[in-house]
Amino acid sequence: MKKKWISILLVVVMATAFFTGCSGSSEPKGDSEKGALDYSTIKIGEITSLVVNDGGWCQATHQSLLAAMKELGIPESNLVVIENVAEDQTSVANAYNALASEGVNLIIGASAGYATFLSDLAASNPDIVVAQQGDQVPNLIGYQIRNYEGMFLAGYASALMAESDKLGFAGSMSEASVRAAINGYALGAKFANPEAKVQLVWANSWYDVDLETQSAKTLINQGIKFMGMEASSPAIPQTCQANNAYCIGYNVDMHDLAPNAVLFSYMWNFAPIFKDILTATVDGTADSSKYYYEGGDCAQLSPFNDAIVPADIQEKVLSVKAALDRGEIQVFGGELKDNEGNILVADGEVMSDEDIKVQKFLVENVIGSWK
Amino acid sequence: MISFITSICAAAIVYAVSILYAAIGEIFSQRAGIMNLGIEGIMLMGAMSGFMTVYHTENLLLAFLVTILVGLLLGLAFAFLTVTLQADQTVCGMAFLIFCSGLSGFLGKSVTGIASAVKFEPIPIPGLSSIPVIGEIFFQQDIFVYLMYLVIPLSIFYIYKTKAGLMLRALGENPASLDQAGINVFAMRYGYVMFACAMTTISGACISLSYTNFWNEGMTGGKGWIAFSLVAFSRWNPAYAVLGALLFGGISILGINMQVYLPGVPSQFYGMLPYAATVVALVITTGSFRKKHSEEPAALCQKYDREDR
Amino acid sequence: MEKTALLEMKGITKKFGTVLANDHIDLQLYPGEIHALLGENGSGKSTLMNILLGIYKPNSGEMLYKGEKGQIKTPKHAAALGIGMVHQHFALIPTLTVAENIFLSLDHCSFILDQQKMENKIREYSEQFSLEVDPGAKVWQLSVGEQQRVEIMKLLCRNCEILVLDEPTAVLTPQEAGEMFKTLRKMAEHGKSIIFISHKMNEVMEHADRITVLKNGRVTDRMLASDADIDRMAKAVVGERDIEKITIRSKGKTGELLIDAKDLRVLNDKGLVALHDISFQLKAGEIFAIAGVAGSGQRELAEALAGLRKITSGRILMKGNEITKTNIRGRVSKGISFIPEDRLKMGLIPGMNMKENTVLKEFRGKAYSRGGILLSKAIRALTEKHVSDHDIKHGGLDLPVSLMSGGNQQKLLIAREINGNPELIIAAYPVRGLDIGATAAIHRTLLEQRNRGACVLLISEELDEIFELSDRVAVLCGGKLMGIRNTSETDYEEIGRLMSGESA
Amino acid sequence: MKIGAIRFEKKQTVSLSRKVLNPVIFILLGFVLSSVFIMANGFQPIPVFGKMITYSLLNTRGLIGSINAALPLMFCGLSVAIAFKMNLNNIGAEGQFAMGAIFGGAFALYGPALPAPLSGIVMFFLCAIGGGLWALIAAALKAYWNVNETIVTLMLNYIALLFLDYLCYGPWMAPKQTTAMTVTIPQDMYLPLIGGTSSGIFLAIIIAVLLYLFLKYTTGGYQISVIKNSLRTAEYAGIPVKKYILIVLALSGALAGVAGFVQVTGIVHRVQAQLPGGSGYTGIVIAYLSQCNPLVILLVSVLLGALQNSSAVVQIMGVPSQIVTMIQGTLMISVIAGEFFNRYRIVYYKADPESKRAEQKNNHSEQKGGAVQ
Repeated sequence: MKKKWISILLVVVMATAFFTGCSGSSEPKGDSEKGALDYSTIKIGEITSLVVNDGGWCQATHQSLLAAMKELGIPESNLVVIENVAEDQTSVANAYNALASEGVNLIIGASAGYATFLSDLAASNPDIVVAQQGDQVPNLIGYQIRNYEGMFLAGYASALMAESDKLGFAGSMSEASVRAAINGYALGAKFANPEAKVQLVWANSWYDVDLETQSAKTLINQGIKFMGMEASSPAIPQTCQANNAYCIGYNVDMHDLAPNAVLFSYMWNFAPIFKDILTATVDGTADSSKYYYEGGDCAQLSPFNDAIVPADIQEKVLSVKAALDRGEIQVFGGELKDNEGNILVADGEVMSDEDIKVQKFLVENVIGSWK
Repeated sequence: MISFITSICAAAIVYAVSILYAAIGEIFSQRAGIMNLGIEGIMLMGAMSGFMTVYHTENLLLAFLVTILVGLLLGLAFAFLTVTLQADQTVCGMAFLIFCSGLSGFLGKSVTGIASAVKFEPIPIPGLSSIPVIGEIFFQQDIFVYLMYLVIPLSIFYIYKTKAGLMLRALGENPASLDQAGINVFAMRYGYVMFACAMTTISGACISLSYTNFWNEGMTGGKGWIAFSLVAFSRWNPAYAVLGALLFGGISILGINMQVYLPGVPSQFYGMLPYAATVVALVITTGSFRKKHSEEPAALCQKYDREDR
Repeated sequence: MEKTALLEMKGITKKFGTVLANDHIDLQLYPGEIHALLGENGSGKSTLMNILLGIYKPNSGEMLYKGEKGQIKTPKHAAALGIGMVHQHFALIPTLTVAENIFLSLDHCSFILDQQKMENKIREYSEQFSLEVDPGAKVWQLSVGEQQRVEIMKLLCRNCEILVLDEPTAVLTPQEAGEMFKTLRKMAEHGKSIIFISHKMNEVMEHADRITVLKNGRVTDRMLASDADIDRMAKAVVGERDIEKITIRSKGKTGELLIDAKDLRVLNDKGLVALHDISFQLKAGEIFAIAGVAGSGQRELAEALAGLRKITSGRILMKGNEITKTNIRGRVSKGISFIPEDRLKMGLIPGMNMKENTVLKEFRGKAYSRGGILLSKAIRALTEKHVSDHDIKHGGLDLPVSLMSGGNQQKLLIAREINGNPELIIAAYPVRGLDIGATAAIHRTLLEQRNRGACVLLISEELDEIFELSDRVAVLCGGKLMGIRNTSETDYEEIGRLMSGESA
Repeated sequence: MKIGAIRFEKKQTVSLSRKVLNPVIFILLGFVLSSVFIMANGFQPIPVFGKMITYSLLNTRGLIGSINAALPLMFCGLSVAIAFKMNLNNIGAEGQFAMGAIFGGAFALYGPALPAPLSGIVMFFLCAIGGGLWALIAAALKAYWNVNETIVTLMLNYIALLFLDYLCYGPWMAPKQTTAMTVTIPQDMYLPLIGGTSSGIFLAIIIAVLLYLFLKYTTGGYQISVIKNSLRTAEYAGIPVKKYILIVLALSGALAGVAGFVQVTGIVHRVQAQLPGGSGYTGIVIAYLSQCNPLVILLVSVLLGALQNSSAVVQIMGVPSQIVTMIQGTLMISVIAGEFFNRYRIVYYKADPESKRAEQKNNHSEQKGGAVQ
């Protein structure tokens, strides 16, 4: 009996020592660093919903941020990343508070779902600049990329290459930015071939290897050879490759995942935006009402897959891109109808950015429903 | 239309195979009286370890073996907790689920989001694969599918026609009587739990070595839970597990196709179909309005403690 | 008869904690003999056999088997040596077939099961020892007697030389028991040695060759069956102690009609008819016994009366009021109480404490709960009352009842069931597995209840108990009511005939 | 069971102090084991744990965060626990949570405007009803056809979450918004914050205490306990088992639905896709770790909430995010393994194997329970 109690006591003593020993060692960082900010002292916090090398959205954000920092000479060690932060208030608040207590100057919320929560938190602490992907909400610098410009080119290229009029699109979840990608792709296809139709299939998941595989298979079974995608796993390109179909990668350059199927990829390039935000933060000129809605270089395309895409098509795509950049082509320009027969934009007019951002429609030549 | 059906069938087979390894393994484990709720986590460990090996060595066979080894080790740990320490099987399963999903993410961090150079590719079987329809459905698959063609009859034969299978069935019904007969009940349970975990990791490897050549945290996306549900659904008979897996796979694939053929219904409702079908099928096959002797192993989830005898 | 012993156990001693279960026991077994181990429950018979089977290890003592010294380490080891046992609770797997169960017990059989070969082997033994079993039947479909045959068959298929049977006749009719002993004799003639455990002196005298009597873990007597007589055995079994003679047998006045059961038809768990349209009447102030072999429908009858089992057709009237469809709670409130046969699986909740077990039937009553809240003081008081009234020994009111001895558990159960003076007490095998002291106390309680004016429906498989206690006896066989007799006007032989299904 | 000179013997009773002390010891042991993983990653475990604890428990803001994170966990834990009190495995708290939020949300967003306290009360009950009804599907299948409730509740999770997705991405989605959320609920339905802490905590405490009292002191709790311990005895005693299956599973679902209520009115103030965020599954863990004691559930929820919340702060130190999940799993495994030592005592063999210690043992065999006589 005694032995038992002695052993228990021992464990308790050890454990107490273990924890008292550690509580002394973690004092909050002094705030001597405050004051003048420069590129060597700025501390940046990044909050992502998955891991930063997820092969998709988070990776694109992270790489863009690293590129911007490198350009400005900010050491990589100044960046603190918190991964796997769920899109709910408690998780976001917790990540924010942890970063705040670490003394960061800028927080980048890399998922649209953080917006409303970060907005409240940012109001309580104006010292920290918060930039947030997605909608424009109070107290946050908002940023978003006109992905439909890149996807317009994707659809254009697909339609040029496809022999049939029917193209496909594998979507993840019906969210505005996803719909923008779909509509961009469809309008691009129509630009190349007025008869082009885009069959849409939803996976109803942001990341599901199975469902994405099945989406691609379903499209291929429809006789579709070329498809666009808005998905994060490599399942769709790989399914295309296995079934002699082709697709346009999304988020990051997906060439290596399926070298025989990916024509090129649409890539998010936040680097110019981040560069601007970082500069403003260091200068002290950051304005929380600022909103970036960028196309052009931000809606980047990866290099073409020369083995598949003929040179003439490459040229055509590049020339359309130039026209887009110059504003000669308006993706959401009139006359524009949705696939339920409503006129969205009258002839000669252009849809407002507000409407583009929250778009709740699918354009005329998309087969499918957004609801 | 024919090509549509064959393609759905072929896809349903691929889907079914990826959960059947885990489900058949779990049938053995539950027949031995041990329930493992942590299948999802163990599958992730399988997917991660297999991919990790293939990424670094480009040797698929080695990856397959490493996957099995990882499964055996996890099984050993699970058996130690549930058989030797007689811990509650439900909590243990949950703990394994959490621990393994964390561990797989942690260990696999360095290879997340990168493709490996090789993966298991479909191997059309000469001759058989050119049979119309059937060839396309059954014989243009990869090694995991062909292996499953062996696993199904072997597991049924083992359970119902061999001495060891007989002992396994008795083990789940009444471990005390086996113990009295001088059979090492604990060793048997260790064996079957380890076997089940190895099968579960193979299911994981299906996803990272054959479905794709890619690893990402949580990439099994709930397949482990489906495999778990399949076990009771199958009434602990691998043959019914096969039917259940094909049904679930078929319906979920059909659900996506329905978006094309029957548009207008919000796609989430098609997503619900396989789960609703599972409930309905479960009610039909196991509901007690069918007067039948219950197939559930009587000792399932019961701690076996010699001193309680 | 100068043969060398096949097995010799010398000075076997086994302690459980402070209790000496076996105290220097010697036992010899010769080839081809039937050896009876006689003794009461708790006298150490089963412990000795479990040592022989390698389940327990003795603290001291040695064993010689075929002249070789050595300890039997495990049941497997015992099996390899050719020693096998039929336990009182069969170790069969109900979902498997007979053949599969036998396969399971074999150490050496091919990996792939040869069903045909096994069935042939079973048939061969069936004929040789007149031991009828259907190899293809599932065990859960078999009667208890058939299951016992499967157990014996298992030992034969394993080529056992020593067969140990623990209380083999407890579940059999006299006729079935006779058949079984014939089988045992045939096996002995083929050179097998048989040990059977029993507490019934008659059968021991009749069927054994030699008898060893155990009491409190010691051998008190050894004799050849031919030398045995009841007095000698009785003295060895119970010692010099006086067995309390039950004196309050005197019959009270005949009571009024309490229960009138008409054409009851009840199904068993397998959905088969367990009671074939039986009718009987119970009167207040009598003990009405139900005799019959285990599985003749007693359980279904008790459960049907208690309201636990649906009555398919027929009616039950209580004092003229229909209660056929009344649920359990309704019947409890009308004064029907039930002491079930399986006290730890049905009557009591082993994992809960005494207070919680005490209040099981009455917690809804005003005295023990108010507005859904349990009155713990009243419950404690009731428990304490039971403890003092029935002399229940316990380690504490807050400890689980699984820690109490069987006798005290049963006393608690009975105390609960007779609390509130019920009019009908259904007592199923109320003294099964209890020692003499507890048995006497419980018998006394039942008689007191009768004398108070309650009707006791006593279900028992011990004819001694029935003849000692009951006023009337009904015999069930295969779910049919074979007849009702006044106990004073019948004898063992008639009841035995009825139990085996012979009409009077 | 024997390993060398050590033998494990079964204990018949466990003292209260041991019951309390045992998990504490093994939680500490779990931390020691977890430090292996931390060291494997090149970090010193002591500062990491120190930071985790100081950040999430030992300062006000952290503690508030931990309590807020723990709120839905508490209700889910209670939900799982009450079902398990009757041996029912409800792994569907996740879906019942979602359904509760959907029912309550429908009222808050589209229902008639009611004066302030009343609207909150109505919403509370609607959330409970939503969760309860969802659980009732599994309950009815279990009670009447004996269909395995584990699988049914699990499948219903997927269906409920997809339905929530459908609403939040579709008809309920806020206009001018791109994320899968509804508009905020009317401000007068917000649960007030008290010093940053959601007042839902009081609701949790009240419900936990009520549940504790219910299980311990009422006839209902008593009957549930009888059913858990022995189904046959319950039937024998005339306890309506089927009715209790329906009631208890519905109550279990209702509690998970209330988790939806506190999350929507106290924290998020809107309905969003993936609202439960795994709380239902964590609830299983909490219920079992707390041995289904409602009061302990509150405490364990806060600890798990703190653990989840410390995920961020250890990442700042550079420790990978998955480590927190692993610590959680390690702690659970450690506590589960520790349970063994509640049931068994270790005996060190000396010369005489069945010496003094063995004599204390209450034993099996014929003499079973002989110790009391």
